[in-house]
Amino acid sequence: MENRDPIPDSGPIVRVLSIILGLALFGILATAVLELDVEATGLTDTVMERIGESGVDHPPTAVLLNFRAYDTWLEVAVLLLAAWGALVLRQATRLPEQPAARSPGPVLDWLVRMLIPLAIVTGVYLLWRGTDAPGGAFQAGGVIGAALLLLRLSGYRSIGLFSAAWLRGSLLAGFAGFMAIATLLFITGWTFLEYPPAWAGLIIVIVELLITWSVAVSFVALFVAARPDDSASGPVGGER
Amino acid sequence: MSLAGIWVILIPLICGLAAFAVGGRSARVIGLIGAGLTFLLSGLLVLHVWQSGVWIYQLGGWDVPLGISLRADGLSAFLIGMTGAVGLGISLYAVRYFEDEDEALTPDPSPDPSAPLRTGAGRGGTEVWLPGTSYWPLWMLLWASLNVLFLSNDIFNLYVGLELLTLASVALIILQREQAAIVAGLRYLLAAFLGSMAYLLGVALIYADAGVLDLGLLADAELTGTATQVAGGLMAVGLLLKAALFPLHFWLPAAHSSAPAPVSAALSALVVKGAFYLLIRLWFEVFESAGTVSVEQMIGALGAVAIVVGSFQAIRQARLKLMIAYSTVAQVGYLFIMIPLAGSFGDPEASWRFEAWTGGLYHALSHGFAKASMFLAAGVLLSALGHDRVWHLAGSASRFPVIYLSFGIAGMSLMGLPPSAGFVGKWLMLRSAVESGQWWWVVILLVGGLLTAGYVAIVLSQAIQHDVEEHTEPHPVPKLMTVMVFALAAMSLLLGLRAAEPLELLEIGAPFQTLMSMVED
Amino acid sequence: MSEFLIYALVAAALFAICLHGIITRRHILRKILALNMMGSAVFLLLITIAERNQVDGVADPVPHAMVLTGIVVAVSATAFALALARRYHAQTGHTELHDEDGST
Amino acid sequence: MDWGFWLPQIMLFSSLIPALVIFLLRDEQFWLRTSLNLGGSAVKLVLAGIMAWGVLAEGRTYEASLPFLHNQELVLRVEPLSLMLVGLSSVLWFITTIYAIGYLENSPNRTRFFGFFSLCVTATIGIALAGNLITFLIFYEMLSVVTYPLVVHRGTPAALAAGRTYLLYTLGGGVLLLLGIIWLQVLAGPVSFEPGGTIDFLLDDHRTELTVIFGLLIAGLGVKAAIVPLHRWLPEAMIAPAPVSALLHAVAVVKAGAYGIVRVVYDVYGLELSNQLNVLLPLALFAGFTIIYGSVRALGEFDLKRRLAYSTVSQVSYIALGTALLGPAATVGATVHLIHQGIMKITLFFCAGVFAEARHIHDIREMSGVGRSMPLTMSAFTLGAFGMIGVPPLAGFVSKWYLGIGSLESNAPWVIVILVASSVMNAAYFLPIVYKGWFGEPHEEIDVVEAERFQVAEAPWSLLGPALATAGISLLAGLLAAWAYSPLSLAEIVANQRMISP
Repeated sequence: MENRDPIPDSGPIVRVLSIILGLALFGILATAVLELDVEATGLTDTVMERIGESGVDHPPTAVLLNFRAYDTWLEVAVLLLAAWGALVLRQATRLPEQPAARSPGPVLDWLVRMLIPLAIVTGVYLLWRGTDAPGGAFQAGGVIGAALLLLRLSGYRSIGLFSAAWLRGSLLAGFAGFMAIATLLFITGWTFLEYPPAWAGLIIVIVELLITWSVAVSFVALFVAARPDDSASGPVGGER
Repeated sequence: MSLAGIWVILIPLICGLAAFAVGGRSARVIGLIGAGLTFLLSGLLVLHVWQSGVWIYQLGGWDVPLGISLRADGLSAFLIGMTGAVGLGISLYAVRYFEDEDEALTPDPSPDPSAPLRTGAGRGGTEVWLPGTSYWPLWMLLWASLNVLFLSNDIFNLYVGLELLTLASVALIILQREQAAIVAGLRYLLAAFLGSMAYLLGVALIYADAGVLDLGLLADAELTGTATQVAGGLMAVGLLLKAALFPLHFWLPAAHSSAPAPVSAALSALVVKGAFYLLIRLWFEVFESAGTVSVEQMIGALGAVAIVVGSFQAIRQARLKLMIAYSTVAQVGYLFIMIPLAGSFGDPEASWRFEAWTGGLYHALSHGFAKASMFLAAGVLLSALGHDRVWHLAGSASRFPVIYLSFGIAGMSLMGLPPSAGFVGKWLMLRSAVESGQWWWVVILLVGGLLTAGYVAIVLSQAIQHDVEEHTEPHPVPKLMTVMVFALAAMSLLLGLRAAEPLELLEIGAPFQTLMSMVED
Repeated sequence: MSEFLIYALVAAALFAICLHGIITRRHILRKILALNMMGSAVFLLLITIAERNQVDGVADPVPHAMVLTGIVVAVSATAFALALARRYHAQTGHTELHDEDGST
Repeated sequence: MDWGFWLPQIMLFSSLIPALVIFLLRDEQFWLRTSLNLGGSAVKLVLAGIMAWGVLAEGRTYEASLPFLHNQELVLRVEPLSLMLVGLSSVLWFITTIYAIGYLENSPNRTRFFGFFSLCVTATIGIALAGNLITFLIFYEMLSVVTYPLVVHRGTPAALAAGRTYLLYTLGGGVLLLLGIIWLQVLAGPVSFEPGGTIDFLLDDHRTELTVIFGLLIAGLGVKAAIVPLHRWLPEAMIAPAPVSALLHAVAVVKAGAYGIVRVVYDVYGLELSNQLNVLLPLALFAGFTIIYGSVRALGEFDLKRRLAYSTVSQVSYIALGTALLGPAATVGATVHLIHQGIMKITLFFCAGVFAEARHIHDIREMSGVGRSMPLTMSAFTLGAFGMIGVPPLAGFVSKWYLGIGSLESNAPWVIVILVASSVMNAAYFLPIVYKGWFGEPHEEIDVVEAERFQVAEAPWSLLGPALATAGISLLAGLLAAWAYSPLSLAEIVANQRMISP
């Protein structure tokens, strides 16, 4: 977004006031921080005591997908909403394909061919590692989303191939899949968001897979959806 | 019935996702089913809390502090009940509102009658999002996120809930993709984002200090340190920004007035209450021991300024929806007068604290119904007349008698005139102010009512004015919309005729339990 | 001064600087960036807390999880804001928020 | 079924339900609307009769308490004092409804008019039946709100301006009243209306507060009772259609204020406390001043309705004055005037409406000779005017007589001076109208043939009938004052209740 009509930033008075405000805020925050205990344990022990029941070995993953699965579930909904909000900006339900104006050129073409499989493998690896080391659905989704974007930016067809139903389905998969599993278990008498211990590991993997896919597609959708060049339809609905 | 608390979150989510997945015309049907079911479940939850007291649920079977718990006390049930009833009214209205809208936006009938045009699907492969189609899933998600917020008992989870609420609201504001709405939505998003960050920093500080995130445990911990005070300040500022308390209201008028009517209604009636709810929950449960009278008085003073400035701005507005939006700014001010009244001014054991607390919440309830009715009324006028300029409404009272009657009733409730729910709220708050000797709030509460009468009377007298100009025949408005406008206004009136039970509901699990026995008279 | 405090103070400073940025910068993109950085400041604080809370070499996983969740939430909000900003720019050519009354 | 519990509520619903149904009707649905109106008012009339019988002859009490707030209830109670206002408004609603149907035929927005009209009656009945302060407040404010659409009914700029003034005054008064009530309740807990008052126990500790609260309450009520300087809305509101002026501004609204004053003085503060606080003399002075001021202003007005309005300002303060005197006879005078003034003034307003409708006469200078063509209307007007002046044996005489005795009892001879002066002025502004109406030369109208000018041409019966009926009632109220069920007897019961109580 170029600054076509540059407007200067705030005038000196606002700046000075803002600096004073910033310093005051820093002062207040510093006082609070300095008062905090330098030694504490938080919930580390609590988590480590029960991690055996969670179905995974990596503590943050256990927290994310089991102990505090509710947060994660809702967070997928936040991502879904953002992607969806961006789609609302467009009138068409399908995402446009990159205008095939440029040909990739031999170097880019070679690089893309190399990078895409690598990215997918990396994504899957990250997902897999998530159970016992840093990694997991979001990292994996990010990498795969990046791969999709790379494809698109270098002139290949990617997300524009998706039909409206596919697009919606992909966006929904993580949240809806998570919800479906939780709801099914809930109906059959489990506590909401409780996994049967024997199945916990499997459920977490399934949920992570679905979330990975949704995250990847959501990122690309968010990137593509607000393309200004196809907004010719402009505002609709008359004077509101 | 004890699981209504889960279903009240799940059902709108399921229906919202289903509506999103199928799209088109069926979205409306699914949305409507979702609205009906959620309403019923909200009622069940209220009933459950009423009968069995506070409801607590450990998600995933993990006890706090490891897991997240849901908790419904009287306050949560009260607001969920309000959301259920207002939400149902808005949904029924929206059915016809967007039907009209979509009809206007659907491309000309295709020569091929078998083409499923009304499902929003395809000519030449380009499907079209109709505002009505997108409305239902987003609205269901908004509703669900409100319920998430009202039920969650975990300060970090509440952050996620707040973001969910914000994003759903913004997506609904921009539903019609108009320029004004996009600017308003963007500004709202940025303001809310800033608020969330302040809140999140507060959460981090609290966790660093207390090592837990559960509200109940935090309340028991009786935190008093500097870190808690700073965290409380950050969270309060963040939430005040989201609740649009003066001077942090700058984003509200444009956002609430540029959205489609059912969305405006939901934003003003319900979404603002989400942030307000969270603030008072934190204030009176967690930061009680860390708070000070001066801070409470300051928040109240901002509320007072909001009442005056918001009302004067409302009086000045030339467009009805903007007027109503500014009225929300003013009415939000009333809500925050509750903080110094229910706060620790004077005798911390006094009965007036509970009165102020219930009074403020009753005001929130009455505002919920009344403001929804007003925005929906403005929506009817806008669809029928094609404009909402206040000075061009002359003579429309005889063409839309029910709309203006409802507007008047809703206005009565906002003014706090009996018999209306607004009166009950005002009565309790006034009592509390007189009892505690905080006369300055008495003055502002009374003056605020008169200022409200100012802008309500402007609209009504314009409408009643004898029609001098020739008008084009108004665009017909579906009856159901008018009925819902009236129903919501009537609710704001009826809740003022018998307040004993709702007030009793608020006593369940209230943060002023020790005071319960003291309210004698 | 302990490691914990150094990081925590840096987070506090970053947060305050971002507030300054949000107030003084008019360009929407800068505002969004500042907000995003603000999020980073909070995440830095959370990570610092996680480190502080470690027991037997295991860092506190709850702040970690909070950061991971927070990042996704922040990314979502940022991306949505960017999408809105692009649309706004395409419609009006402005890069800063304008109302009818010209306030920003 | 427990009639004691249900009757007061049915009393309210008998006008509330018609009001709500009427709002759903279209303007053209004349018969349905009319039957709802008349049916509702007939039911109300019958119920009022039943309750009067029950209370007076069988000594029953009708009381309904409904839960409202924590431990604050809404109480509707029928006792002799409430019966007075209930009876007055039930009878006059019935008569005014007939009048209004005739008056507003073919005018626009009838649905709105009759809907709010019935709501006003509901509010008035609620005020009459209120058994405690909060119930009173609720209906009192409701009355302010529902009369507004009637004041601005015509939608002209003048009507809207009058509406603004009206709202400003009544809402402002409501605020004062609300504050006073809340303050009092904070000190005393829920305050119900009991003859003799219930808040004596506060005297020792809260003397100043009680005085200030009294001021707030009376100021809030004084707005509706149009006590100077809070009277300005009343003449302005005369812009409303005649039935509104008649029922609401002669009866409902101003009576609500006056009735409230009676309630506050006798049933909240009580004789003892009011005396000890020394708050009654100021009230009496304000009322006395209002009586004189209203009469003087009436003399200066030549618009018939405005003259009547100022006359109302003056006459309603008789009630406040009598109340402030506190003696038994003064109490009788005050409470009976509640009814008498209503009947007489509504007669005058009916007639004014008839003149306006049938002859387009708004100014009293145009009334010359109108008695020749409209003898019946003029007779009714004359009866009303004589009553106002206090000519025996009309109703007005009874009120003034008791007020006079009361002022002697209470050692306030200055009140007699006010009464006499006011009566003289009443005569001064009514008699010329009456004289001109009967004996004046009819106006020169070029296109009217000499013979036609003397032709009898009364207004339709739907307008004339009500005027004659109320004129007749005001005559009967005076003639039959000694009858056991006359307003006077009722007023005596009311006064006895309040005098005997400790």
